[in-house]
Amino acid sequence: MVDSTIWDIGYLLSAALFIIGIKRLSSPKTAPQGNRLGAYGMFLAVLVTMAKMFSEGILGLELIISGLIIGGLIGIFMATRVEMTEMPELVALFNGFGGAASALVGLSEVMSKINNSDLIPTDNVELYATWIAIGLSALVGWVTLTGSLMAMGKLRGGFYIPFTKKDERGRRKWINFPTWGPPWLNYVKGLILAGCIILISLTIQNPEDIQYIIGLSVISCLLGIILVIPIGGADMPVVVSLLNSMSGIAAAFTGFVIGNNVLIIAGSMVGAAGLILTFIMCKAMNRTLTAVLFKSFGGSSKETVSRTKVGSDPEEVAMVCDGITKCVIIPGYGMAVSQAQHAVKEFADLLEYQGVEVSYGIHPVAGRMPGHMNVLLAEANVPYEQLIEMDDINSELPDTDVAIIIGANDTVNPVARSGEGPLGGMPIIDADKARVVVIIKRSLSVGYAGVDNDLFYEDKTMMLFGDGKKMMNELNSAFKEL
Amino acid sequence: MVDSTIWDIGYLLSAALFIIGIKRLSSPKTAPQGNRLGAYGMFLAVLVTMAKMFSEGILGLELIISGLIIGGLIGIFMATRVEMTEMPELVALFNGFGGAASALVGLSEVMSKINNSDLIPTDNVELYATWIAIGLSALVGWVTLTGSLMAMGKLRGGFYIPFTKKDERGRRKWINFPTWGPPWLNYVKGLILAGCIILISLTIQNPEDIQYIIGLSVISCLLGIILVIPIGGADMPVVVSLLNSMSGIAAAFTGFVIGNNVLIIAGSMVGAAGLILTFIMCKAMNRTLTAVLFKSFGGSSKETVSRTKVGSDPEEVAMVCDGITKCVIIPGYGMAVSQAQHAVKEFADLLEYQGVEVSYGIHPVAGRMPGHMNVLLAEANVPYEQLIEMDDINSELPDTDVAIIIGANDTVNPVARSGEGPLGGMPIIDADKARVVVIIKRSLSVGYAGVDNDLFYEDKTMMLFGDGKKMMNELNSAFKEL
Amino acid sequence: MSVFLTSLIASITVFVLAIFLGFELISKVPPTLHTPLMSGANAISGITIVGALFLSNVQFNSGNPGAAAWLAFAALIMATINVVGGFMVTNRMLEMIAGKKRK
Amino acid sequence: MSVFLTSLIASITVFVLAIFLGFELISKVPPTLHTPLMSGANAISGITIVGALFLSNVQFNSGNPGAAAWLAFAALIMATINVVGGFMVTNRMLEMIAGKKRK
Ligand SMILES: NC(=O)c1ccc[n+]([C@@H]2O[C@H](COP(=O)([O-])OP(=O)(O)OC[C@H]3O[C@@H](n4cnc5c(N)ncnc54)[C@H](OP(=O)(O)O)[C@@H]3O)[C@@H](O)[C@H]2O)c1
Ligand SMILES: NC(=O)c1ccc[n+]([C@@H]2O[C@H](COP(=O)([O-])OP(=O)(O)OC[C@H]3O[C@@H](n4cnc5c(N)ncnc54)[C@H](OP(=O)(O)O)[C@@H]3O)[C@@H](O)[C@H]2O)c1
Repeated sequence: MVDSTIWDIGYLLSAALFIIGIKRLSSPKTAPQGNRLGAYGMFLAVLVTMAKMFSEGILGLELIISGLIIGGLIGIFMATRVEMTEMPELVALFNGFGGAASALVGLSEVMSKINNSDLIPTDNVELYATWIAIGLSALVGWVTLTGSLMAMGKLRGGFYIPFTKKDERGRRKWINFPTWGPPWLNYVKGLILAGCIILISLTIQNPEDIQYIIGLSVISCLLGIILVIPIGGADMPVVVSLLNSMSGIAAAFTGFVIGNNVLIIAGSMVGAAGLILTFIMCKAMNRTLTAVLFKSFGGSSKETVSRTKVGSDPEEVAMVCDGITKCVIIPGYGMAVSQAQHAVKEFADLLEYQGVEVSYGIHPVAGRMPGHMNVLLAEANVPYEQLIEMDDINSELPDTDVAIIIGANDTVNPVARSGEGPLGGMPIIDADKARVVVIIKRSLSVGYAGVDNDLFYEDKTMMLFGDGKKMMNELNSAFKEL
Repeated sequence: MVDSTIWDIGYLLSAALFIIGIKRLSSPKTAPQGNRLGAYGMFLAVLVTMAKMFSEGILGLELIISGLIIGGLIGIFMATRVEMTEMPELVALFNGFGGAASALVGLSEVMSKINNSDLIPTDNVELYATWIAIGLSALVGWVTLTGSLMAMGKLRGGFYIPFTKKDERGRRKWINFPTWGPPWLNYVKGLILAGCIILISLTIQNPEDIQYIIGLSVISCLLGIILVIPIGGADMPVVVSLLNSMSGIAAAFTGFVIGNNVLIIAGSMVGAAGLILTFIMCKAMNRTLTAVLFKSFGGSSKETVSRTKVGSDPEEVAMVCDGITKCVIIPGYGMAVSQAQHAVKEFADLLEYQGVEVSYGIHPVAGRMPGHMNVLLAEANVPYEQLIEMDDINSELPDTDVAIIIGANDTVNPVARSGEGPLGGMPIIDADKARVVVIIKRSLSVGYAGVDNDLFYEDKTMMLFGDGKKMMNELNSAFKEL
Repeated sequence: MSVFLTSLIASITVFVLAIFLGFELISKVPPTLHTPLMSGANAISGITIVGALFLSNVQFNSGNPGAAAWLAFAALIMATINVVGGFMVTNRMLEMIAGKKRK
Repeated sequence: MSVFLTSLIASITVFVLAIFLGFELISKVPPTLHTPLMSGANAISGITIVGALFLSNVQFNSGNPGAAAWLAFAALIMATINVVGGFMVTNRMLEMIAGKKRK
């Protein structure tokens, strides 16, 4: 008697751990603890499940253990091998797996019910409820899988085609991930969604027939692809967050299917929290969710650059920086790619040693994932207080002698103020308000959103062309030699 | 079939209304809507219950309807008749009723089970769970009742003894509500609590015996009294909030007794939210909850005032206020008692007409209930922006020409800064930083906490002795005649 | 028995979730709203009226209404006062704060 | 049947409460934490691992493990990757942000 409820208490405890875990994850100081609490909760849930299975008699133990080990090893391998810059892709991939797992559980449940037709509920309410839950978990789960895979590809920007000829630097052929979305695609999305709903109702009318649920799975996969393909890579973090919310919902529906509360609690909580996070992220990028989902943006049509600008050299820049009182460093994606953060920190130390006031202007969407710059600069031991958020740094920039932009582009592009084009309306860091602007990047070419940048051509702007880390190191030596 | 679940869906809906209602109640703009949502939720819950009872066959309909009508009429009568200043007392009283109702429901359930011994569960788990829930709902419910009644008496300050001889102003004999708490009382509380637990376990061992549950009720009532008697009246809002939290918990336990989810949800939610609110209020009064509960404070030993101070007259004050640039008005309990808010507003208008910058300094615990001053001043149409919170007004006071204190005392008493005595450590409004201080009150006597106030005797202080409203009106006429 | 336990666990689950929810719902409340919030929450805790209704009905149905029935009846009246009076007085306070309606 | 309905309603109650709770839990998140929070929440949504475990067991128990069993097995592997990888990668991100551990 007690046996059968002790499990439920265990599950309740693990749900509580999830709740506290998510709560803690949303505040800087407690976040690591929050993550750990979540992991404990999950461990507890798995433990309870195993114990329950043992008590009920388990047969496929070897297979189950091997499944856990295989999955665990793959997870550990992926999580430890990934580069910092590739983490968002990895999160998208994991998320897709989660969605697929939920869908597969539903599918497997249906198949076993069909094999053993006694299990198909004869009562209408139960049939409806169970089959609707199965259908929804399949729909949401498969959309999550293909959507997440698409998002991963877009975050990566493209991929090397295997087995093609290597070029002189040993790389295979690279193709960009497509972004394609004519306006009529939105109708197609609506049609497929309607098709899904029809298929779900068909599964209910023919509960013994597996083909409808397979059809549902196929078109749900298609829906995931079509939903994400028109969305520009710059919006991917938002999309991944939304898909994360969906994978939670899929898990909750699976909970209804197998009648387990911990799935329902954890799943629907993640679903709701993920949705809120999606809105928070949209706000940080100054976009609305509908605009992200239904209007394509970014990365689609790159402008060609026709104007030219003469570059400066490190010595010149070092001289300009000599004897100033206030310097703001504005990092962007280029700093991440070239891993220049340590060199940047060294440069800041040199300036500070001279008594210059140095701070960093952090745009909320600089880089390729939220918080990208903070993570990198923290890695280079930059004190937290020097990382200033956009709004605060903007009020300081008019008094700034030199603004050094390293590998940033869209986030300082004045064209955003005009309110038009792909960047229109995005808040930017007002680097152009500083007395002198130094921009370190390899060329005059465009950034993520593919828009030319007038700031490069202004008189007060000095371009320092080259790889971010290399140029920062040269700048440091030049500065020391002064 | 559907019948039996439609009710549950109704209850779920009403629980959702409660959730949204509480959420909205905590923010100024949405608060009225939040209250309405809560009321709709309650209406729905009652409606569903009645419908369910009808469908199951109802017998005592006349009695039930008359119970609802009697209770409703009493509630309406009390809620509409009460003076603004008496609202906290009324809330305490309602709260006590809520707690008592929960306890009575549990008691009634036990008695019916004892009358019909088939209903006493034979299964141990069920017996334990049900009887523990009944015991706890009785304990918490009765403590809530007597504790709330005590809190009500303390908020009122005391009461007229009926049938005593009337004095010349037609009032009967008034006695102060006692505050009494030697340190050993804390041990008594512990002992009674232990007794309650023992009695609960006895009820489980003798489920047919009513006397234990009655004993539990009696000593729970005693516990409520002993818990509140040592606490000073100034801390009553915190106590009422805590008791409110407890009445929620009592309702939740009752939900376990009768097996109804909406009671569990609404009750435990109110319990938790009430506890958080209690902490928020403690923080606003700069007290810890343990200090409030286990160390008596305020109103216990009044100091006798021996010093004297010559009063000013309205003409003198009006002259001082003429031609200044900045005036801060600091209202307190005396303004509420004398209903002087309209006269204060008129005075502020006169000053503003002359170009004086007027603002109001609102101490979080000025008056006798949280937000007391805001409510009164809003009633007198004072614009919301002129009501400045303590911390903000304190940075303005050093530049203030005249601070007018009307009926406030503890909240401007500089002795609080010393960190000792009943007021020790309470943050105050720094009225003594203003160039001139005008204090309007009837005498030099003490305020709520019973502490003498050095501010009265400072050279820059002008005392205007008299009833708040009367003096403000005289000040207004004097000002007009200038 | 097992049914009772299952429903008990379900109730405890709901209880725990609602407690977490209650803690989260309220984060920052301006002092002006302390009293109305307290009063509104108090009115909601009058939900025990549902229990009082049920018991009144059960007890009066049981043939000879004894003490148990009258206790339930008393509970009903008290709970109703709490609910009706609570929401009304909260409403009055809020109207005053919002300054929409004056005496 | 009635038992199913009762438990369905109980599940829906839990569902609704958890959704409200999820909405309340997250109010303000600094941009630095967007990615770790997303990643941590994602790992938690891998709770479907519990379902995968059950079904694997049921299916393999059923005598001849067919397609259904292997689907469950695939679900188990995927969910485990999601869970283990998700918590680990979140941990790595947070350690970097906290700056405690460097490469
Ligand atoms: N943070 C997020 O959540 C997120 C996620 C996805 C997308 N986005 C989008 O990404 C953009 C971020 O703006 P951003 O200003 O940080 O970056 P950006 O606009 O993408 O510009 C990055 C610049 O760095 C330069 N660069 C690349 N590699 C470099 C290297 N090795 N050394 C030096 N420079 C290098 C590139 O110019 P060269 O080629 O001339 O060197 C490029 O113009 C925004 O449009 C944002 O919406 C943000
Ligand atoms: N806000 C809350 O939640 C709350 C609740 C309960 C208790 N408290 C406590 O109450 C106190 C509030 O401080 P406070 O500064 O507002 O008030 P106070 O310290 O209690 O002082 C009020 C003063 O008003 C004067 N007064 C009384 N009737 C008057 C009338 N008709 N006309 C003019 N003056 C009159 C009294 O002096 P005379 O007798 O000389 O006129 C008294 O000294 C604090 O100690 C606080 O902790 C607050």
